Amino acid sequence: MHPDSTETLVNQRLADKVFETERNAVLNTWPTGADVNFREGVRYQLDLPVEKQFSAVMKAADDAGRTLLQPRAGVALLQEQIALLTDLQPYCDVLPTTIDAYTRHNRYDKCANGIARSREAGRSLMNGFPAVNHGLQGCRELVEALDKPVQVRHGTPDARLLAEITLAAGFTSYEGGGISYNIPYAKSVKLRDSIRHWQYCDRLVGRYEEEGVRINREPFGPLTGTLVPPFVSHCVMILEGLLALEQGVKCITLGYGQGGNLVQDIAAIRSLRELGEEYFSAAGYSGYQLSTVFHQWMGGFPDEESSAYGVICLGAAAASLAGATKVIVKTPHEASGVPTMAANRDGLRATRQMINMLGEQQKPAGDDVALETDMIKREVRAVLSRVFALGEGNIAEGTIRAFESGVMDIPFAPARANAGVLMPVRDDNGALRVLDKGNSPLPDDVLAFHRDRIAERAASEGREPSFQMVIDDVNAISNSRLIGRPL
Amino acid sequence: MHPDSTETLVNQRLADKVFETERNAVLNTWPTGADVNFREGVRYQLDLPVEKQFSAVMKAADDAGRTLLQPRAGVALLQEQIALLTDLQPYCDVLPTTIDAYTRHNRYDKCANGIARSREAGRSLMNGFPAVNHGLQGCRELVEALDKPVQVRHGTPDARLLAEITLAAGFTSYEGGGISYNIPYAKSVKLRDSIRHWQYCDRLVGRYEEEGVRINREPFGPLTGTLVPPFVSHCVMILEGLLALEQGVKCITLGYGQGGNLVQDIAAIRSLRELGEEYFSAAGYSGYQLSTVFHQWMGGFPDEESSAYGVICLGAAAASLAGATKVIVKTPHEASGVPTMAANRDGLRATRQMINMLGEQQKPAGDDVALETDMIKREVRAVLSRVFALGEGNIAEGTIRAFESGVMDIPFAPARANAGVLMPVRDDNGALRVLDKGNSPLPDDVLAFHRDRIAERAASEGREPSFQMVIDDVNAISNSRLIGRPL
Amino acid sequence: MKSMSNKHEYKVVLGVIGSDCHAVGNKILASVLGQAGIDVINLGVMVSQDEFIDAAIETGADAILVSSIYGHGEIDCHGLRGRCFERGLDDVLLYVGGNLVIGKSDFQDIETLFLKMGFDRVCSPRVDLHDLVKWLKDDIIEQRFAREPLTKSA
Amino acid sequence: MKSMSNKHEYKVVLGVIGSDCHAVGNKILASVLGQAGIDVINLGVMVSQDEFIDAAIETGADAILVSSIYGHGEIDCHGLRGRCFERGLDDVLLYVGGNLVIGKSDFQDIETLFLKMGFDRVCSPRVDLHDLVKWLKDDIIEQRFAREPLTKSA
Ligand code: B12
Ligand code: B12
Repeated sequence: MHPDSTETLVNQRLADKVFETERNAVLNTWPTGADVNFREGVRYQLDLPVEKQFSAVMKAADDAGRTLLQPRAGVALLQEQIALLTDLQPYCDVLPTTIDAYTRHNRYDKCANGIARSREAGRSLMNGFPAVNHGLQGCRELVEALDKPVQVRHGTPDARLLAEITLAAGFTSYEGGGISYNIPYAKSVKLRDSIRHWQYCDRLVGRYEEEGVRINREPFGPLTGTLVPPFVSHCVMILEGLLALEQGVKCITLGYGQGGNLVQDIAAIRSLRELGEEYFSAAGYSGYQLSTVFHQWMGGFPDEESSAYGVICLGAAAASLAGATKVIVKTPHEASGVPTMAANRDGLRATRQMINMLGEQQKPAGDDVALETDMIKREVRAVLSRVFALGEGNIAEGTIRAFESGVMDIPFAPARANAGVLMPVRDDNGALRVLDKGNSPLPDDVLAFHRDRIAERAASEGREPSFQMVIDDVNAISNSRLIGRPL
Repeated sequence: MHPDSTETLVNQRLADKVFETERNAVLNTWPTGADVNFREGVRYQLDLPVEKQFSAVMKAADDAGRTLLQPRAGVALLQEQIALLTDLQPYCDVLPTTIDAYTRHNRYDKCANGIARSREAGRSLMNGFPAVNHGLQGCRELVEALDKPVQVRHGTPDARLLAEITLAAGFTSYEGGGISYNIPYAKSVKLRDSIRHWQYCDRLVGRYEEEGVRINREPFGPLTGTLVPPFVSHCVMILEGLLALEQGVKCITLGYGQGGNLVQDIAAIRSLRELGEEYFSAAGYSGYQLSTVFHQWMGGFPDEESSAYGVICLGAAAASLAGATKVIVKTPHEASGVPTMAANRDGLRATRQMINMLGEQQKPAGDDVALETDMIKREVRAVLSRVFALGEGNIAEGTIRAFESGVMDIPFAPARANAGVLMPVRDDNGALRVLDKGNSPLPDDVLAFHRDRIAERAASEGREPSFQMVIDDVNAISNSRLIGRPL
Repeated sequence: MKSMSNKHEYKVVLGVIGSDCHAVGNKILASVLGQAGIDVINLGVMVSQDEFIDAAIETGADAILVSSIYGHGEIDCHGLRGRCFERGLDDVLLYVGGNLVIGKSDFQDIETLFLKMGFDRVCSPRVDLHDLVKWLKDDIIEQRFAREPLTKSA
Repeated sequence: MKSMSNKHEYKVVLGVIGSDCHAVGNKILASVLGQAGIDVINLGVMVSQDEFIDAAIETGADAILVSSIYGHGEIDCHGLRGRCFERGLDDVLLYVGGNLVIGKSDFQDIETLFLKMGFDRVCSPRVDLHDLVKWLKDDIIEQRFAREPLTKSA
């Protein structure tokens, strides 16, 4: 079933024959794969009412300048999952199904055990919904019980079987990508393999598109969720967007995880959309539908629920002021564990209040936002032009080589394929800057800008920037601060 | 005890003899007045450590550009009040003691009954702390049990006895004013009387000042808390500031209640401070200490606690981005009833998280903020110059005549002295505009600006502006919106 | 003396009891009830028990609508029904609404408390004002029936 | 074979168990323990029970520090102590920490659960890392005493 992991990857639409052969193998990796029939899946999708279609709902929001709300939610058992999403549905605009961590590593055997033990325990012992194990019928039962579009949210390097089952079952959006669902989520999966597997997923979505079914695709913007400078994730977003477009995907939502500095966060969402348009059209793609998603703070949360509301609401404010098409909502239980329905609903309600109150107000348009937007664009262009050069025009290979050489480098990522040298730190305003650029090819004047900003902070704290400063920043929001100042 | 309520009011320092005679009468209005001895009160105040002095703590915050947190809190019984404030103390920077509504109307007899019934019931049946009834010793016991400065927060048209007792007891800040504690809080108290009574309170503070004790004075900015356009409350703030300065007050905190539109709220705090400096120095005062306080949304709250957090956090954000010296914090119980300690603490924690995360970030400085700041200043100058003209240089009489003629007019106020014709409404961005100017002397081009903004909204809602639109705005935040759009 | 034929005539006294200054809800209630064709004698804020009763007697109102927002409702409303009887106001409807007690409480408990105190309806701040209008008109009609019943067969 | 004289030598195996990818806490733990003079064999994320045990046997570590952040801790840690015995690792210290179970739970319950499973210390995500260093060193010393006691009179 695995494509040969040493063969050169090309960024080209997978040939039908290759795809068909691979599909047979994929569907055979777990018994529930046998139920999938593409034609029948297309018919099922075509019958979904428009209000259950992710792409249509995203388009309407984007046209109206609205920001949609989406929670994360996944439990082990089907009936529990139906109950959970049914309860959350009134408080959000689009629904998730978050997949458990065993499925993410294709350990369907462990899932079977987890499901069994959850049944015994009478409560979910798993951190998500094992969709592959529940199979086509289980997933359809879920989709049919709900009134809003449902997306698969996971973190799976090889998500081919999961895609086949959930898309045939009526899910209308699929999160992830060959980089964003590998580097932050896996340890020893080759980038070559995960990119190739995601070409399959994208091609599957492309095939649905060709049959008139528009599936929304969302590369995972936040990566490790921990002090990721905007340009780092933006590069990943654009590469995954290009890889997806090539396979025939037509509806893409680019993501970004809140950094915490309002100006930088607004600039991040603006630059993300503009860079997306810039690179996608420069690569010759057109007729695609583009939108953005803003993730409320993805790093460590404060323990106290009331403090967590502060973090949630700042994220809601930033999403709204930035004009993101969608916001992914955290809960007051974030620091502790998978949230209950009530905690999830509470996060949504606080976010709704904030978005409703801010949504119709003027969007900030000061010089500081313009400066940060420009800075992010220059950083992204510098890195991506190196990636293109490394791949000699082949962005799939270029990406692999960029990670090998540290040209692309994601802070705090567990993957061996990642250099892990680039080190971010906050500046004196809390914006994310690069303390150690590792091997990323940022222009000298941009680096000087980062250095100066960090120096300002170092001066106001009376200490040298160091890894301790970075650790302090990692812990700061949990300790009810943004910047990890010494006490 | 009442100064003759028909005699002309002058804005002049009360003569010592007048003050002394009046004091004797005031202290005689309730038995606990007998315990007050000014000299001894001064000595007590002089012995307070600096960290219990409101003015010092405000100054330090203002110098450092920090925003201090303050809750509201008051219960019927002394030991309960001590316990409440002791518990809240770790979560805030400065403490309140909110006075009950009987005391606010000098109904100390009713307080006695309320205290007795609360003792029986074993829980507070009163909406605040009846400080006069608890007397000097009770109040001192409270002040001594705490480590932070304590302010009297109330809503009392005749707050002379309350001031005598609480200031002698070591409270170091006193909220209110002759306009702001009459028009929103009373029905038939003459403005002439309340202004005169507050001249007494201000003179008392001035006397402490002359003895080396700096008491902080805070006119009550939010007024009715309900859709009050910034210029309306700013005029009251500046007049009360001038009246206080004349009596020898040297430490003034001007207030403003959140309107909901971020740009307008930021502009409101900026213009408030700038206008304060402008008018106070133009009137020849100097050497005073000025700061600002931002009140989180003072109108109707949503019922759901999680939604209330959204409102609280937007207020926290606005306070911080506006650079207010202090923020008064609401609680998730706001819509329901006097909050428990836990609810109060939760509001503080959410606010703290937000303020800590935003406090060190860049302050917005876009053109939109500049435009609103300018607009508010022009509105205030137009109204105040009419007030000065009406008073022929005497702002006390000017104020009374301005209310009589509707030149000053506070929306939704219960006082008969208030015209109640001026009607605010939100524009299409949620900023507060004037729908019916009543008799307020706003310049034509300013009025045209308001009209145009309201017309934008009317167009986007496809209905004419009307009182129904105003009612919809009054209810909007409770219904999780900012603007009361038709559904 | 009101007659049954004149059934569109509804008259109520409205006000905020005690030392309570909350005026916003009062202004909105007055406007909504007025628009619904109810004749409102609005006493505004800070109304004593006797002021309510005086106005009701003077105008022959069908109902007294008491607001208490500031938390002293339990104390301020104490004995109002008894006082009505004392003053000879035997069959006036008594409604009460707002934030009736101190603190966040279960509304059921509050309702029980105030029903016991002799109120006919107890409303939370979340009450739908359309419902209120309907209840009020129904209750007034029913009250009149009780007072001057038509022939039983009707 | 470790000797008592060499009492500053502390050696621990560190890793995140199961299919768990949460790497941030692991990197911070490794850095803090290292700076505290503890020799850390860091296996990173996604470590199986046997990989922990292999590393402990290979390096003669005093303790195994297991993280579980993603919620499957209850399943993934099941039987670890037994497996240590099976593999002849009789007296290794077992620490576990992180977000050990699914959902927000009372930490006491979690502690009880994992102590029963044979762990020596169970830590919440809020654990102070200075405390951790202290406990770890004390426990290691004590463990060595238990294994090779000095003369009782010492
Ligand atoms: C960042 C993050 C991510 C990032 C991780 C990036 C990476 N590769 O590291 C991403 C986005 C990829 C991610 C993914 C997932 N996550 Co996550 N994630 C978080 C988050 C927000 C912060 C974690 C973090 O970095 N904290 C900062 C570090 C410094 O703290 P720490 O990890 O707690 O570690 C400290 C302590 O725990 C302690 N400690 C840790 N181990 C040990 C061991 C010992 C012996 C001792 C003494 C102490 C100790 O010391 C450490 C250093 O201070 C937490 C929630 C939170 N804490 O706010 C959720 C959280 C851990 N994630 C969670 C989940 C469920 C997932 C997913 C399954 C997705 C999902 N269903 O939501 C996937 C996991 C996939 C997988 N295979 O593992 C849940 C776990 C739920 C539970 N236990 O009930 C949490 C709690 C969120 C939630 N409330 O739902 N996540
Ligand atoms: C605005 C406001 C103020 C303004 C009032 C300005 C004015 N003059 O009107 C100011 C700032 C001056 C103020 C002062 C005080 N307030 Co105030 N205030 C509020 C606030 C935020 C909104 C009230 C409001 O206008 N709502 C909008 C209107 C439209 O709604 P409403 O008043 O609830 O009325 C509707 C319904 O209740 C219902 N209704 C009302 N009456 C009746 C009657 C009947 C028969 C029926 C059927 C229905 C009905 O219909 C109305 C229209 O829709 C509320 C909290 C909240 N609700 O969010 C606190 C609140 C009412 N205030 C409170 C208190 C305690 C005070 C003070 C004592 C100060 C203090 N200790 O905090 C003083 C009171 C002084 C005094 N003498 O009365 C408390 C009451 C506590 C309690 N019951 O346990 C509240 C709940 C805040 C809180 N959680 O602590 N307040």
